[in-house]
Amino acid sequence: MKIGTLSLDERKIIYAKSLGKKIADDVLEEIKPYTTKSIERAILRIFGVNGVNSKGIPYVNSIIDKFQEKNLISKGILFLISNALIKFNTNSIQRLIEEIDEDKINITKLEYGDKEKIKILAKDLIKDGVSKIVKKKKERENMILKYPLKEKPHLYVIVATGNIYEDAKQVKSAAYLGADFIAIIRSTAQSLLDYVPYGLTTEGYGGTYATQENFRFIREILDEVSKDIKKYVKLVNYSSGLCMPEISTLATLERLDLMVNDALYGILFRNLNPLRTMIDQRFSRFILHIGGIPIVTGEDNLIKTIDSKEFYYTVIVSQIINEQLAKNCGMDENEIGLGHAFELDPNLENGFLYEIAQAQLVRELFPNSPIKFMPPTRYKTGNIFLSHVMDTLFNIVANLTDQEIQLLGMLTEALHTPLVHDRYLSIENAKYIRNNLKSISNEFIIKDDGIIKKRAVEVFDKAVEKLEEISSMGLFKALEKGYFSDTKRLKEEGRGYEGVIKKDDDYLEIYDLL
Amino acid sequence: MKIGTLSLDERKIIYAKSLGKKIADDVLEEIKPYTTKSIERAILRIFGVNGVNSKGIPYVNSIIDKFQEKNLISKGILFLISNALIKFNTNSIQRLIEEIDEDKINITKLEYGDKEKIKILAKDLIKDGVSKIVKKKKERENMILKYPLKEKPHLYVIVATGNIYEDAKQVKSAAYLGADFIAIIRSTAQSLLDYVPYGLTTEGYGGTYATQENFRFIREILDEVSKDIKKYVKLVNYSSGLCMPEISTLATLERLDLMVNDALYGILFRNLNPLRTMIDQRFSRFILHIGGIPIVTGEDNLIKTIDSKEFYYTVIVSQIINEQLAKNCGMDENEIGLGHAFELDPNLENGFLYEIAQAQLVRELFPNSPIKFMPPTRYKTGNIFLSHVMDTLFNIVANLTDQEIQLLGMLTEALHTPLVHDRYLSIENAKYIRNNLKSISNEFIIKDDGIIKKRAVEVFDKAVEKLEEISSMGLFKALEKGYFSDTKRLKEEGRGYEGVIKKDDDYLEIYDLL
Amino acid sequence: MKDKEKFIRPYGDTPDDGIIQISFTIPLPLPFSREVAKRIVKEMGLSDENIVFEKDIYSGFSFFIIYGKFNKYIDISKIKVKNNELTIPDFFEIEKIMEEKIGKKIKIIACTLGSDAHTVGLDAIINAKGYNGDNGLERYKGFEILNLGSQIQHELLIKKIQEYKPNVVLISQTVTQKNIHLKNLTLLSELLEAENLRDKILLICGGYKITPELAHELGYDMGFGANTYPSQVAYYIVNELIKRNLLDKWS
Amino acid sequence: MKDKEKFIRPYGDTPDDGIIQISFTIPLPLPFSREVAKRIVKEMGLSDENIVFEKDIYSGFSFFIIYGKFNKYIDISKIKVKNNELTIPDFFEIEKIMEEKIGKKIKIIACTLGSDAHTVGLDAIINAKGYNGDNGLERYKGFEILNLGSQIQHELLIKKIQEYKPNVVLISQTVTQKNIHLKNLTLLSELLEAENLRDKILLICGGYKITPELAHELGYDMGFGANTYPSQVAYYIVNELIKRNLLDKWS
Ligand code: B12
Ligand code: B12
Ligand SMILES: Cc1ncc(COP(=O)(O)O)c(C=O)c1O
Ligand SMILES: Cc1ncc(COP(=O)(O)O)c(C=O)c1O
Repeated sequence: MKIGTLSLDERKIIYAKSLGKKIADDVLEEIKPYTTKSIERAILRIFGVNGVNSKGIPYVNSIIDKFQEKNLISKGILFLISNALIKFNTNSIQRLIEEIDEDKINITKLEYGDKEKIKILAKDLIKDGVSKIVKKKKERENMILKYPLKEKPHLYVIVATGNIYEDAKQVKSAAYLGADFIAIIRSTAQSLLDYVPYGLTTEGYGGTYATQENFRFIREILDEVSKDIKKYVKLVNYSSGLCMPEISTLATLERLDLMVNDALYGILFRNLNPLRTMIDQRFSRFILHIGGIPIVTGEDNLIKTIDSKEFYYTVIVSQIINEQLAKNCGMDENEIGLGHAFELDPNLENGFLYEIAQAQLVRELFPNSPIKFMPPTRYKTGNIFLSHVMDTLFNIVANLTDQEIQLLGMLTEALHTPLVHDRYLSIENAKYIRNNLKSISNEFIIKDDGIIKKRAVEVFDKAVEKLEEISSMGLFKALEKGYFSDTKRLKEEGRGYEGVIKKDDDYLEIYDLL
Repeated sequence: MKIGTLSLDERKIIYAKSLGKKIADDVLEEIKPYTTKSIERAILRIFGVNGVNSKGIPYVNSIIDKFQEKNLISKGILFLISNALIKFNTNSIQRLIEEIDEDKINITKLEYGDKEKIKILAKDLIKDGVSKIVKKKKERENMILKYPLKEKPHLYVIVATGNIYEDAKQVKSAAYLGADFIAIIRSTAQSLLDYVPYGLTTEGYGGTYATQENFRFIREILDEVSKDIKKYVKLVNYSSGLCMPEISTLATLERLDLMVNDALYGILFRNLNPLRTMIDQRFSRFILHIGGIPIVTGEDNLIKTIDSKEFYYTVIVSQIINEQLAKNCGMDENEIGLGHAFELDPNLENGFLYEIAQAQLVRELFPNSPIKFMPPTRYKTGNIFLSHVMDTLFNIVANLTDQEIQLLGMLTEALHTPLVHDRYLSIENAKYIRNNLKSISNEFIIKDDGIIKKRAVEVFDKAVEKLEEISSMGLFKALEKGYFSDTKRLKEEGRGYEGVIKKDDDYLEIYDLL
Repeated sequence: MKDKEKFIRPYGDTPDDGIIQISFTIPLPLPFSREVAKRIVKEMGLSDENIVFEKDIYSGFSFFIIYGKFNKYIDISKIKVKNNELTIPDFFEIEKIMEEKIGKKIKIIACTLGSDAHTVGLDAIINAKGYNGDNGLERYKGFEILNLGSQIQHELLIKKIQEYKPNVVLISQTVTQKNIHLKNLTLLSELLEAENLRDKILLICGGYKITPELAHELGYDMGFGANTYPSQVAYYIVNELIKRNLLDKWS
Repeated sequence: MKDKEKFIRPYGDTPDDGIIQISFTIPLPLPFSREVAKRIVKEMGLSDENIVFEKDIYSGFSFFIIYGKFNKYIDISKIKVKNNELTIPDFFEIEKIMEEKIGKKIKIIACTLGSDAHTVGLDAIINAKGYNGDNGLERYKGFEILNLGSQIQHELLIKKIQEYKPNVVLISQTVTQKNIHLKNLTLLSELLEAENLRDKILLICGGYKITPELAHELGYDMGFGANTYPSQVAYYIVNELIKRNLLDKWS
């Protein structure tokens, strides 16, 4: 069932993507004038600013807040820092930061020097900030060259103990059992925090805090294992929530390998302010691209709370928009891992055929994307045996339709975040299917008059129809109207709106400087 | 994937079956001159002889043994009884039998009357014996008409507590859970007994004794349930072992609905004498056909002890022979449920594709047969979770290739005969697949250059090759040479050979009388 | 015989065989962990223990699947099942009761508390659409509902309660890892006490791991678990408000 | 700290969370059976019991899946693992030992006893082909083997032993339902005693539910369970025959 078997109308695909492009371009125009607190903090992090002050507040937060209080932040931290460095002609940013934090420097008293000089310095600062990121990228490329992932679909599992030391043990177990991608999901509260916690953490709920130190700690352990098993096991986390840009930056600095990144998720399921998170997402994807870290998006969530058969098309709509949004940040198709999911009601007659149709449709619409296929969750119950069977069907569709990355279902999905042996059982299940069905995607031709073909076409047509509507009203309006997950979100409301900052003329665009 | 998708060479299929016919005909010629103790006992049972004597020995056994001691049995019980009835001009066979048992009649002193008269009476006796059987057949046909089985594949489960009263509870549970066929498998010792135990039994190992009373008891319970759920749930047992003909007869009298019947199984795995059980099988299939009871054969066993990939072709060989053997007993294709199994090593790369190929091949070779597809067993381990996944793959192949009857795998296959909830979990698994994949056999075309097509052709060719060899040497010789399951069995050896009887000229052929 | 009926054990395929299936992980490597596993099974009072599967799942963990026999009997003569499955009148009957016995609107405030973003459960109870065909609370004329949605911090909720003056407060908790739901729920009932609001309201929580017993422990009037139907909740609210006459505590 | 290392509990996703998964069937209908299920879990000494799934499976049965917490600790300082996983020398070494220390042929009789027709297990030990690449006993020059095959009645076996005069008797039992294997095996050792044959032979049984402990109880010298390798058996035979000098008991 290689690409092309659904024999979709090529012209229609091109048309659909052009609609996506228009939608993405309009968004870009709307957000261009703005930056956010988190972006400014992220820039400081690119410079290597780290640590917390005497009050336990991260320097990057205290600094940006100070500048905002004084209404200076609209110039952008890049401009402000460059200027200050020149004024005090020092080149130790960290020292400067600490002095500002301790109010040893009165930032309001700083008048501005020659803009050209500032710009040149800024450029240099960014350049060698970015050079560190590029170094990490090269490191990763070498590891991948030396220890490539062979079999597909790649197996992606989640670890979520809340305690980084327990995570470490379980990450190790998962890697040796055969996981290709391992995500440490975040504590439920984190995405609402407007700062990135500091240090190695042991107290999370439903996940573990994403911190620079936690990233480094786990990546080191995985490097050891990777060398041992001659396979570079990839580390995943979430560029998501109010600190999306900072987390993305930290991911590039600590050599994470894949980031879950989707503004839409934050908007719909975390009630983040649409404008804020769209602006953040632009920066995030920009920096991740520089760091050579692909993203995966969260369309799977769109069908977790509403009728998943009727509204499956929203997955396609979002994917087409998401792809264009990412391209506008400089990302290549092979860096854009669009998401979808196996979430139809198991009691649906011929549901399996619809799942095949949908998965194959996604595969054919985005032949170069490292598609992330998500497992059944919402219809899981405490019947762990039936749950394991549902995951088997999911694994089969993943292989039959040549998905690239499959996040493994857990037989205890309805009960708790995965236990160490839940992960074992689901990796075993997936490896069995991957080997026993190895060449299956090459064995069949989909009948033209079959249910699969019919379903695929019906979903795609519906998606195009909706894309037309959205492209004429704009994405923000569509969100207000509740086009996705039956949830209405207003452009001027939601968490983090206060962090949106209009840039003034002095603002130095990192996008331009590179 | 409807019939024909493998586009096999029609001429080759016809040729293969002609080889099977030759093999079956030769067997028939060899066994025609013989009857067996069990056949003679079965004839008495057709007359309604039942019960045990004062020593607890079934009347049918004591009578036949007496005639054999006196070297009279070669005339056949039909002739002997008819003659005796005329002599004592009575028509109560049971009385006659009891008197013979108690030696009130000296059978040696009975000289023979007019052969024509005897033949006419014999004919009448058989006729009204058979009429009872036909009545039961009609009963079943009405039930099926009223409460048909709808969905396919039909779900077949096993009950095996050893205690008929516990069996009853579990049969009920299974029927309400959705089982279409329910087999009460027999105690491990029974097939070696040269008599049929009497009464309702509570002491069996790995199964429950097959007795007329147990048959009746369970069929009654299933009739109640069937009416309640408006679906005629079918009762299965084994026409197998040394009493194959009697059990078959009892099955027709107690309205069982399907019988597992395969001489080859007894020969290879019970070391029964090949001649004896082949003769018995002829009678069994003859009587089952009259009673309207289809059979299922045991080819699945052929690959349980040897390399199942290399020797899968022996399944096809046996099926082609078995079909012709059954036809020679008057059976129609829709009464011949040939067996095969999903028994490849789960660690085999692309094993799933081979399973599809093999199952589809069987389906296409015997389009009218109520094929019985058997689940994975030999590679099951104590890992009940993985075992459940293996059964899921089996269920998928059953649906993908349109099998008619699927015997459900159990997640505890490697541990014990099914517990009441093991059965629940496997019925749930199978029903989920059957509904969720309902139309899947119609969705795909098998690629001509694929692994599936290649495997199917390779297996079939090998089978034809072997059929050629066997047809030239004869089936008994092939058994001596160990053509099946790497087990050598001699025509004059094995259990029950002493029960093979050469008929003399007075012998009245039941086959002719009807 | 009588006895057999009075004393019960698990059933595998024969009465009183007592068969039980177990699985767990020991944080030690094989073969040592095997001995630990055996002792755990013994500690549970199981006999005929049979380790049917064991697997080293790396970094010092071993997974076990075990069958064993539960040897004791449960004396069921001692068991009384309290009928919590009491039959719930249908939508219209409940509305009727509300009209006749209450007359005025019942004010309800609802949210998922703390960092919990799971709304599907709460929405299934509140939104008109309801759950499995059973109307949600919004459909009842007699209810006036303010649904604050998800991730509501305790302080904010308290503020809202003071403003809105509800008769009923509905709290949903889905994430239970490290018992965060217990922390969240307890903190709320404490704050309500502190603010002298507790006795003004009927306090109800729900979530797939909530039980009535648990709810009582945490100082709630009632708790609803997995597969709750809105009508169960509506009926409970109506009865309780009347029983405790909680209808004009704010005036 | 030391203590943590000395006392062990099951591990779910955090040390000492003690999580255990259980399933079983109660021969009573719901909801009553639920109470019975809860008591059984309590009887096993588990806390935080959580019935995650329950299902009426008809004719009076209910199936349960339950998670619970094992609260006690296992004191592992008390555990010594006896090394039954002792390293087995390879085929050639064993043959060498046989040549050097025994010299003459060791006579073995083997069969699956009673109504048991399962031969694959016994064949895996005996046939040259062996098991998972490990040579079967037939391959060893030093063994002379008479394999009677399957379903051998006790009397017949005794007769054959008297005729053949073996040093070793190998019995396989696969069917265990209603403990038929115990009945079969016990009967044999009794008959051997009665016939004064027991002390002439090394008596060994095997099968996937056989353990050394069980074998000893039943009066056998040794028992081999699931996944036995022929070399384990060969090595054991050689050592034991020498240790007990069972080589010329028939002369
Ligand atoms: C859908 C879903 C999501 C969606 C939620 C979208 C939304 N708007 O609700 C999204 C994708 C956002 C999500 C995110 C997360 N989720 Co989530 N999610 C689920 C999932 C798949 C289904 C839950 C559901 O909708 N059930 C259907 C409803 C109808 O059932 P219910 O909640 O039990 O409600 C019924 C009863 O409980 C009761 N009830 C419930 N509330 C109330 C309230 C009152 C007053 C009353 C009377 C009754 C009542 O009535 C309802 C109807 O009968 C479950 C897995 C599963 N299959 O259960 C995981 C699950 C709940 N999620 C989980 C986790 C950990 C998370 C995350 C924290 C993961 C992470 N670290 O990123 C995130 C973050 C969310 C957060 N901060 O809370 C875990 C929770 C583990 C645990 N016990 O702690 C689960 C179990 C998955 C897992 N195995 O890991 N999730
Ligand atoms: C193959 C098989 C059959 C074949 C056997 C063919 C043959 N010639 O052997 C056939 C189809 C004939 C068969 C029939 C039956 N079988 Co069967 N069968 C199996 C199956 C699928 C595999 C067994 C096997 O070959 N294992 C592979 C071998 C290598 O493993 P092993 O036996 O454990 O042997 C190893 C060790 O135990 C040890 N070992 C074994 N014996 C010995 C002896 C010595 C001296 C030593 C040192 C070591 C040793 O070394 C071996 C190598 O490591 C199992 C299910 C399963 N997956 O286990 C059911 C199973 C064993 N069968 C079962 C039953 C009930 C039957 C029947 C009785 C059913 C019936 N009522 O019709 C019939 C009748 C047979 C009879 N009277 O005994 C049950 C037994 C349940 C129980 N515990 O009581 C099982 C578990 C299936 C089930 N879940 O119901 N069966
Ligand atoms: C796209 C996406 N982003 C983020 C998350 C994690 O949520 P949070 O941002 O609260 O950590 C998820 C969890 O499923 C997700 O799917
Ligand atoms: C074809 C066949 N016949 C008979 C049996 C049952 O064995 P027995 O004849 O010993 O009851 C089986 C069991 O699997 C079988 O497959």
